[in-house]
Amino acid sequence: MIYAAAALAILVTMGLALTRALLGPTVYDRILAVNMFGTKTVLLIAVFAFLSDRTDILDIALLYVLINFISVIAVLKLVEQGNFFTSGESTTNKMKSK
Amino acid sequence: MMEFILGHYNYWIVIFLMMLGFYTVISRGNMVKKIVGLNIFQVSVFLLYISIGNVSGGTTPIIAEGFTRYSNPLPHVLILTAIVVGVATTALGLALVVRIKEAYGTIEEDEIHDQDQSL
Amino acid sequence: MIDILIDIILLSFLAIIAIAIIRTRSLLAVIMLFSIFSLLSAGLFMVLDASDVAFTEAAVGAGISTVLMLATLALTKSYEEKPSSHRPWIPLLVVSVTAAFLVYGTIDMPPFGDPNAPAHQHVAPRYIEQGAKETGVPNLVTAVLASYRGFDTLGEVTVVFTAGIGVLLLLGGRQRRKKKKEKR
Amino acid sequence: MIEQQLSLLLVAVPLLAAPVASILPNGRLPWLLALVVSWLCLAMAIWQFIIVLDGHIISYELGGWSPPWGIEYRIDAVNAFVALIVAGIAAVTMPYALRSVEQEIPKKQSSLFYATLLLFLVGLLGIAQTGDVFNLFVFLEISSLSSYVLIGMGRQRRALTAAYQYLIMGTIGATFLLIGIGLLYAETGSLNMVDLHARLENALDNRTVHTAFAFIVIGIGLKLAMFPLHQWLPNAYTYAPSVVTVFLAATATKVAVYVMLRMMFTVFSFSGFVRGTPADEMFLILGTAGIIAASIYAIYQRDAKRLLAFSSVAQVGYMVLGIGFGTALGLTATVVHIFNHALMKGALFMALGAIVYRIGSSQIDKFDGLGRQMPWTFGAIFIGGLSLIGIPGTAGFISKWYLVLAALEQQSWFITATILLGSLLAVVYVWKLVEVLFFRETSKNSKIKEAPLSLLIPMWLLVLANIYFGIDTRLTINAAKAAVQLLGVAP
Amino acid sequence: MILIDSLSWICIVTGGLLGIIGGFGIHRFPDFYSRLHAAGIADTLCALLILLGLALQAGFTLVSLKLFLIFAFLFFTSPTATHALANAALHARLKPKLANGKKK
Amino acid sequence: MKHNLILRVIAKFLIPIIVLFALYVQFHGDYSPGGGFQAGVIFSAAFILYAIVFGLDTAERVVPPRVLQILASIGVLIYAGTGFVTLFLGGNFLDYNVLAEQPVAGQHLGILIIELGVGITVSSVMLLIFFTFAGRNRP
Repeated sequence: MIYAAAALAILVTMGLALTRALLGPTVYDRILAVNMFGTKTVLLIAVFAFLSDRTDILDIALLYVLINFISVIAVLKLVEQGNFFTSGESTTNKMKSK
Repeated sequence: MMEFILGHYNYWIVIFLMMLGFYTVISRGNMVKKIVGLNIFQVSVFLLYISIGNVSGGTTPIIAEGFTRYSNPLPHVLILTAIVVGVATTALGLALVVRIKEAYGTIEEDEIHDQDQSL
Repeated sequence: MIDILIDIILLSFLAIIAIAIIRTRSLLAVIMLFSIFSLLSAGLFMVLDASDVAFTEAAVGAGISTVLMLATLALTKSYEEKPSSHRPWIPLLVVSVTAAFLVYGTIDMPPFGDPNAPAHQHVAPRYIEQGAKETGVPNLVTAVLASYRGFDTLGEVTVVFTAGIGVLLLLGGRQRRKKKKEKR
Repeated sequence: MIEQQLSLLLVAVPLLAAPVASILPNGRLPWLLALVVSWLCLAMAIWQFIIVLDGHIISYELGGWSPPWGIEYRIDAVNAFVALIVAGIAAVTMPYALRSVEQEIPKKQSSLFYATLLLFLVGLLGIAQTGDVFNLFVFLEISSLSSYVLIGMGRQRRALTAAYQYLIMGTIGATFLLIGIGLLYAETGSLNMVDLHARLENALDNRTVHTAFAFIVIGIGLKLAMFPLHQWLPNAYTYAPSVVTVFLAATATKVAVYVMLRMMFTVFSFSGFVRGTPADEMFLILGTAGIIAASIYAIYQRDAKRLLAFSSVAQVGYMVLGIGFGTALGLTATVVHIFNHALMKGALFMALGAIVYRIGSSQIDKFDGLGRQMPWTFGAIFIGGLSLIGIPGTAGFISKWYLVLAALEQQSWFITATILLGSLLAVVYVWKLVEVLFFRETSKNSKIKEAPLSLLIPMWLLVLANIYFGIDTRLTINAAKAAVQLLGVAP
Repeated sequence: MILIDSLSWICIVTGGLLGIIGGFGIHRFPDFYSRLHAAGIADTLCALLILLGLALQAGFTLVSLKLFLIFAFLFFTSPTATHALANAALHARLKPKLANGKKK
Repeated sequence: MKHNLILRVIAKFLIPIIVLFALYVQFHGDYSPGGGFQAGVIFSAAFILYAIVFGLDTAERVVPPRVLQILASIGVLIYAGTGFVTLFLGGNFLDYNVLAEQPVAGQHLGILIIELGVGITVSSVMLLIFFTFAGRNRP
């Protein structure tokens, strides 16, 4: 029961984050919303693991955290430097915020 | 009737998703977006398979104590393979897009078409 | 019951995202939305009791595919999609016909989650009942993947390998910018 | 021991060779490996063909699991025949590849290129051998992915767009196939072809199965370049490197035709799902439309490779017609045409490859008088062209003859007329090539030598095969008849 | 037992509410930086509370270790991502919306 | 990324954990979700993170592309090779029963080996693809 309530709360939050991701307005808002959405998905999975009583699927939640982190970092790298090969010392900043 | 809808709504939404992806592929001119559309199309097909493999009241097919009903593992296996095939296709498609951009200076199909015609 | 609710809500999120992807012009936003789409579909896979698939989709769709698309964007420097001059109704027609066909096909399909569906009656019971005994692996997906249908997986690895050398062939060499004239 | 494992080794040996080839040092070593492997495959394919020719069926259980649970290789005369064609073309193409690839592909990519070529071979052989629909999908994707790469290796930049277009259409096709397989699985719970057939017998009225059928046909139709779905093919053939064009044109669509046959006759029962339904008419209409439209397109092409590519679309139309008849004669015609078309398109594209090797272009207006400077290459084009038209004494005649017989048997005068008209149109476009090559004046300052022997020998091997199988039809017709019986159509 | 149950109830409910509040936060706040703020704080705390609630249910097992790991990851990655994001935005000269309402 | 000290520290701390997690997924895939493919992707994700944060050149010094290419081949060879080993031991292709005295033990061993092959190929190919994409256009 409590898990169901938690799942619902998380779903509502996801919906809110999703609307922000759709509305923008800047690219950073979108990234922020995507990040938040990812975090909430992780929580949803953790809750669902308990809901369905299969706690071994918590591994997936663990994976989600990682992947989410990496994709957010990758987006930032692209937005900030416009390429994937620099180590970060030089800043070419090809793309301004939208 | 109600029972019929409850038993099939999942397929219908999945079909709707599939068609959104398919539409993106065939209606857009931007090559990256086409590949995104292709991915959506494929992921929706995966959802169709997994829906087929679902058993209500079942659980994920890892044998554990306290569970007797498991969902069908075969569609899961097929989809694992299909996901891999999908990412391989995506990688190749994107590689081609990069090369096309270098050769033509654009990734819009219309402009590429114009350039080829003017040759 | 809550399963069904989560299922429906996640599916509608997916539909919203897919529509947004069609309508968004900024490619960066499209790719980020796609990343969410993958992540969410992976969540849906999990709700539908396919944890291995969820695992893979999360790692591949949200991880690798997104990063590759971003890398492509960095290389092509095309951040905006130009409005298409195609007439939209031909694709729309094709899609509607396909959708109509599919919906027609679902009419005779066994209801969602029906344990008596033919798909669960013929081949699958052996995997579920004997799989762990015959292979010594409690994760049935791994058992089927690696043993019963091990050859498919060999094919799958070959596909990955093909993609690897394919990308190397297409992008591996140094760029030949100076020869642009020759290339026509 | 080898005899039992033969059907598997045919796929597994090139599969093992491909990763090895990719890490060999660049140069001739990977080519040598590919050559040896392709000849080994040919030997195994011949052996396998001899075993199954008398109606014997090889069933090989991969992983030791019995069929509906594991994957089965099920070899009958049809599979063995198709595998033989693929392996044979590969064995002839590999010697040809050496010089041609050295010229068209940068040396430092040669090992990867041959590895991809081997993977393409693996994919095609895997499709031909398997008896499991999902395994078929996987190997279809191996062959498709490698062909996208191979096409993209062409020297002109349009090769890239051609490859991209093929990638999109091919993937849509594969996804349609996947949907079809999924729906079939939902209705039957099985993936094994023979098992599916048994379980579909009493599902004739099932709407899901009808949809599955439609999706599978469209999916394969895309791979097959069936007439309205052929848009990827001309560009792909035109801009791919010469070797790739030869290989692709001679094998890829043939294997797709085989898959279509397999699906229509082994998985679905033809009499139940096709005969008397709109699908039946559809095949005939698309076949005739394909023959006429593609032949007319071919006439107006200015690029020789493109001309032949459209001719391929037309030839696919003949094969589709044969399927549409669904009679023993029609199927014989299709199966024989799979073989004969591989021979003639192989020879023709090899000859064009030799011209490209010498002059670096396949534009017809650059061919003026080339036939007199390269007499052997011209000879190959001439005889290959005759075979394409279907002149008696060439292989092409045999398949057209059977097709006409099949049409007459159905008393379908319209289709008979179409087949003849298609041949007439073929005369026009072949003549277009011959005229430019032989009867135009050579431009004065050009000194073009005959193509090197390593290109000529494989080319003429196929040309001679065209003549041989036009006179001695025992092998092809017997094989086709055995095949037709296995597909369950009463003779 | 009841104590632990009720504790985990409280944790999960508060966590869920915080999540929703954070969700509203990224809609109600006027500009990017304040949204970042809302998301950052509410998000981390919400995750902490929910995971804590779950861990209380699971007891002292491998499961709670995994939950702890998830939390650790979130705890490290979420602020890192947020930080990097703020950095990037600042770097791209995205101006905060100031009291006088001037936007870039 | 400029001013990214925090990112660097966190990445240094996270990457070993990710690799550890990948190994867990690889070898625990028989009992919980996961297996060679997933492990391979996670493993490559660790290196992708490394390359993004510390620069591609540094990452390529750690794992040169040529090595990756060889590893990719080795993975496929391990898988296909297992098939050939079972052939020589008298079974069918990929029939792991013959790998050990007991069929079940053989199955388990076979599954472990081929999952290893899958893991090696997938991780190296994914990394290779990323390096190739990221390194294009590098000055």
